[in-house]
Amino acid sequence: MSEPAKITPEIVREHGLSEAEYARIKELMGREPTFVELGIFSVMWSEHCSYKSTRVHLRRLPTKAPWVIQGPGENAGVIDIGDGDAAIFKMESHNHPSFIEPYQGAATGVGGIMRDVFTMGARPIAMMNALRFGEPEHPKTRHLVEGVVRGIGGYGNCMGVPTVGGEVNFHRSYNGNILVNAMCVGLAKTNKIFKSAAKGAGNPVVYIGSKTGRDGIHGATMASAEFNEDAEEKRPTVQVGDPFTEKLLLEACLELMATDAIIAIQDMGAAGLTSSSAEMADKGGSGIELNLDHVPQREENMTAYEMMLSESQERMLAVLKPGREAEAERIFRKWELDFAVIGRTTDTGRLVVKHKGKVVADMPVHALSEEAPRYERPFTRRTPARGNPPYDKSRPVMDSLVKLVGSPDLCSRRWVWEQYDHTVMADTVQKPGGDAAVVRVHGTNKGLAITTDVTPRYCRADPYEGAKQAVAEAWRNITAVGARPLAVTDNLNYGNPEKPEIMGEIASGVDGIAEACRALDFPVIGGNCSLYNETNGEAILPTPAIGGVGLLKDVHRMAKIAFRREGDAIMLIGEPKGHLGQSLYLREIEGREEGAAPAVDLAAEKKNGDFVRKLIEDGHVDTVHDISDGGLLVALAEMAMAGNIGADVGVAGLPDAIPFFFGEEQGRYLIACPPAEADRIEQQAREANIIHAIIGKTIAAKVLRVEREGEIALSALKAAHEGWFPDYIAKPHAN
Amino acid sequence: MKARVFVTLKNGVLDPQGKAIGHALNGLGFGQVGEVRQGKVIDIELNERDEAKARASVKDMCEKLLANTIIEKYEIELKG
Amino acid sequence: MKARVFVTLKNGVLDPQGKAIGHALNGLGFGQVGEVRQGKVIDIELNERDEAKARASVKDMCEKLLANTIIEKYEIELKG
Amino acid sequence: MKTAVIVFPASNRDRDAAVVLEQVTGQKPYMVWHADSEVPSDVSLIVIPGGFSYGDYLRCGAMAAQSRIMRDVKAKAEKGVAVLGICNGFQVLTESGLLPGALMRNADLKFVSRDVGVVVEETQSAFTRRYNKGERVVYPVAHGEGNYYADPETIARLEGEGRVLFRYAPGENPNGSVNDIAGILNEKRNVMGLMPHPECACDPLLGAPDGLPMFQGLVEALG
Ligand SMILES: Nc1ncnc2c1ncn2[C@@H]1O[C@H](COP(=O)(O)OP(=O)(O)O)[C@@H](O)[C@H]1O
Ligand SMILES: [Mg+2]
Repeated sequence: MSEPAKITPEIVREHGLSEAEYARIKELMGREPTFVELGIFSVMWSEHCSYKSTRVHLRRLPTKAPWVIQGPGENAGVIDIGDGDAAIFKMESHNHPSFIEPYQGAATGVGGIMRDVFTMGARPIAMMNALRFGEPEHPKTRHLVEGVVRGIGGYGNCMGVPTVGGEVNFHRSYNGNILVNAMCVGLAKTNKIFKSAAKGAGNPVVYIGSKTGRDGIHGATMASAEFNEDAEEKRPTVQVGDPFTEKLLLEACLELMATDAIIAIQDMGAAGLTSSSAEMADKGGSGIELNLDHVPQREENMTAYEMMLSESQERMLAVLKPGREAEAERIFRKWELDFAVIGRTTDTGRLVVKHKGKVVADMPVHALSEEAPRYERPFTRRTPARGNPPYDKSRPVMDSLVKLVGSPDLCSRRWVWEQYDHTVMADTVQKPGGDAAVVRVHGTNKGLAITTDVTPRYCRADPYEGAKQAVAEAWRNITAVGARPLAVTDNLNYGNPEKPEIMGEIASGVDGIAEACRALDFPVIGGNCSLYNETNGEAILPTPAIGGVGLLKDVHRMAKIAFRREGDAIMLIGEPKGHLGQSLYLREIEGREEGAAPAVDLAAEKKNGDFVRKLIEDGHVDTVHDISDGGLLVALAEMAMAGNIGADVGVAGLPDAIPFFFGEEQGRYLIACPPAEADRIEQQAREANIIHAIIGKTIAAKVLRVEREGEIALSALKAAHEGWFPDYIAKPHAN
Repeated sequence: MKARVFVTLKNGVLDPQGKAIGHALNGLGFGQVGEVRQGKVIDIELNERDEAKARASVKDMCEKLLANTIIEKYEIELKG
Repeated sequence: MKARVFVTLKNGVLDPQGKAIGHALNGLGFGQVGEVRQGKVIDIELNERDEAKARASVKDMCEKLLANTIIEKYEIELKG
Repeated sequence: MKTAVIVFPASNRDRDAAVVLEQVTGQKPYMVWHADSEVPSDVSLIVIPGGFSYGDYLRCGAMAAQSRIMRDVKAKAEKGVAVLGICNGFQVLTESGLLPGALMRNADLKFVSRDVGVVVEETQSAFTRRYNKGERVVYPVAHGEGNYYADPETIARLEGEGRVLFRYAPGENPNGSVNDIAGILNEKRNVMGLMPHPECACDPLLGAPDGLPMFQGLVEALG
């Protein structure tokens, strides 16, 4: 790349900076920036790095609890899970790269989030992935699904970290803009957590991992720019992931972390060397001086601009205690990784970059961080959709059930998770397919329950209530296995924030998350914003994905969704209200996306959940499933299919079967237990004022029987449920 | 007619496989080995006599399926 | 000197990948496509001027590492 | 009884193997680094664990087979030390010539992670002595290249000499391997390779502990 002699308005625009922003840069610098400096500003001031549109809103999220060790602000959040153990986790998007090159985009997304977690000293123990694709019939969708899933598996499997769950949705709003959100959960000791503050002057700054190439230069800016049809024509350099090197990097970093040589460490993610060095200096209140001549380079004649902006993967930056370089180098050489001292910390508060004997950048660190733009963008809150839409009462319930369990958003995701190694590390005590995955804390009886949730169609109908629902569902899924929900990481995927209605979705989404997290004592300890998810001016459904983590005290007292015994009583916990608005029933059976999103009564949510959790903890119940997408009958069918045990249900005097069985009102669970337990539980429920009802029992026949509606063989249900995904993929297709 | 298609990573795109192979060859004592790049070769039997037509349709196959032109490039060889 | 090594499955060894590609090409409307086989191409930069020596050492690399001769065969091309 | 687990760069079920070995022998196995030249001489069982040695680049197990430690593993196997290769370890054993045949890409070209039914075909070995002939066990598999292939003569020999120790249960072959072969033995009957993961089926919390008899049997036979 040749460097322009003069910075023209054209060049400024290409860097995604507005005129006003450029004027501010000149003011902060007291002069025209150099080309390298402009590049550095452009990535540091991008939406992706600076959160310029969302920062003022994110402040409203509750981030504290006695068990929170580290909230938002570091590479990942940290919670205390007792006995000196800490869980470290974070979720992040790789949406745009995955649309352009699904395999590598998704793979490097996985690699990036793992680095965020192990850079803090944690060994990753579980991965999740929340995926949204366009409508199945769209010519690109199948290819994207295959590529993304292969990419996630290709990277995660090699790393030896089990991928234990996630979400897959299809909706036309993602036709030109898929979402790939990956979450990583790791384990560390509370007294061995590493941070990124480069404190002190004169300490060596070391570069570790892979060599730097011209990968994904300006990736961070790309992630913040709206897509056009011709985005593919621009052919941005997509990064290629190298999971083998990442695995070595992981082991080498953990080995170095076992010493006390590290002052600060930070992965090189988006905007690579630039953001890692600037952020470390900023947090440490120090300065950093880099000499790019020492940066390990994969390609010849790389310019300073390219090196500072490269997004080559599998790299880390660390600040060591002086004199510990040789010890660190020995470890990295053993793992056959590059290691180089490329600079030192200073007390000047400046980021100084030298290349070939010349100073190519010299800028105040605070100009890149605190001085980065922060916008209070205008927003308008949309009036939520209202009403509980009418429906055709004559449709046969059992036929609708088969259709629903075989529909794209409700069918089994086995085709997906069987491509992910979910058993490696031999601690996955609850595999994909349940409400939350559970991974045992190695060598203990504790478990971490992990889930990701959001129902974007609710968020479209009502950005506020939908966001509340996402948190509530994550909390409920963790509760349903018997764990105590502890904290969340969010991934806010929205459209262009410069449009007031989109900014309104974001503001309402944050409010909804904040309210639910506060009410459920479920603080946000990290997150990620992905904005500008639009194609040709059409935004995606608002998609604030919530990744939740909870603690299971004893993995031997854990509930699963599968029916375990014949003759168990089946009990509904929570109030049936028959809410069909925005339900999958309405969409898949009636072909309409209408009505109000289900309201979330956070008090009832908490009360019901606490009640169910106690039953599991006390060993009264081992079979639980929350009721979400598809409603009660779908949940029941899932329990029957998972256990291959039939059920017979019926409710006396039911006026409207369809809304009862398919309504998606919140805060509800199905539990199954021996009849003697059921009596006791009913007693307790009455005392605690929990709305509940015994609706049937499990039976020997391998059928699902519904009074007055008929019955269906489990094999027929399973054929529909398990069939959709493989059939869809097997259809002949073009790119 | 037979077509042989080479699909390789574009220059500058990281090739982790090639890197690892090069490293392994050095480790096996092949000191003279420099950079190594790995790609795919796809041999296609074509029911087509006309060379120009064959080339055009193989090119089309590359663009549509065989190569991901965002990171890969391709070469086509025709024989017989 | 540069070596290009082709590693392909022996005749008679099933190549599901080639088959899948052929199938996909047919599905895309390339009716003239017959059998498809997929293999690897490995490009090696060699610090070696003597062609005979180069060939001998690349052959050695193939036998030791690059090909699994139970299922694969290889061809070597040298240039410049 | 002393055991060792070989650790290659990007091995990833090394810990899983070590946990089980410690459980059945009462002592931690030696974790032997690929660049080392020797496995300690008091070892009676060497486990080559699952994972993606060297990223599984080029071919699974190919680079690991050329590593320094494998020279000693071969020498020890020659002397009769038991060697168990699981998944990637199986691939390393075929690539290094300790076992015949090759492991190719799964027939459906996808990585597969699921529980599979496996039939114990032969109990005349240190690896399977604790099982009953014909017993169906369940082990998880997790691999992209487990499709066992060998020429017909080799297959005939393996079958004829009772060296096919494990076969996927009818209808459960996850990778297209010849004769549903899941695990085989060498001629001297001290080296075994299999694709499924018995080491990840030793804890009742993870499913039926069907893998435990393999390790208990080994301790009984070699300890
Ligand atoms: N992308 C994915 N990767 C792995 N597992 C997935 C994925 N998508 C869904 N799953 C799993 O499938 C099951 C059903 O998913 P979902 O219907 O979203 O659950 P819930 O409604 O309880 O949140 C869960 O166990 C989930 O973890
Ligand atoms: Mg659930």
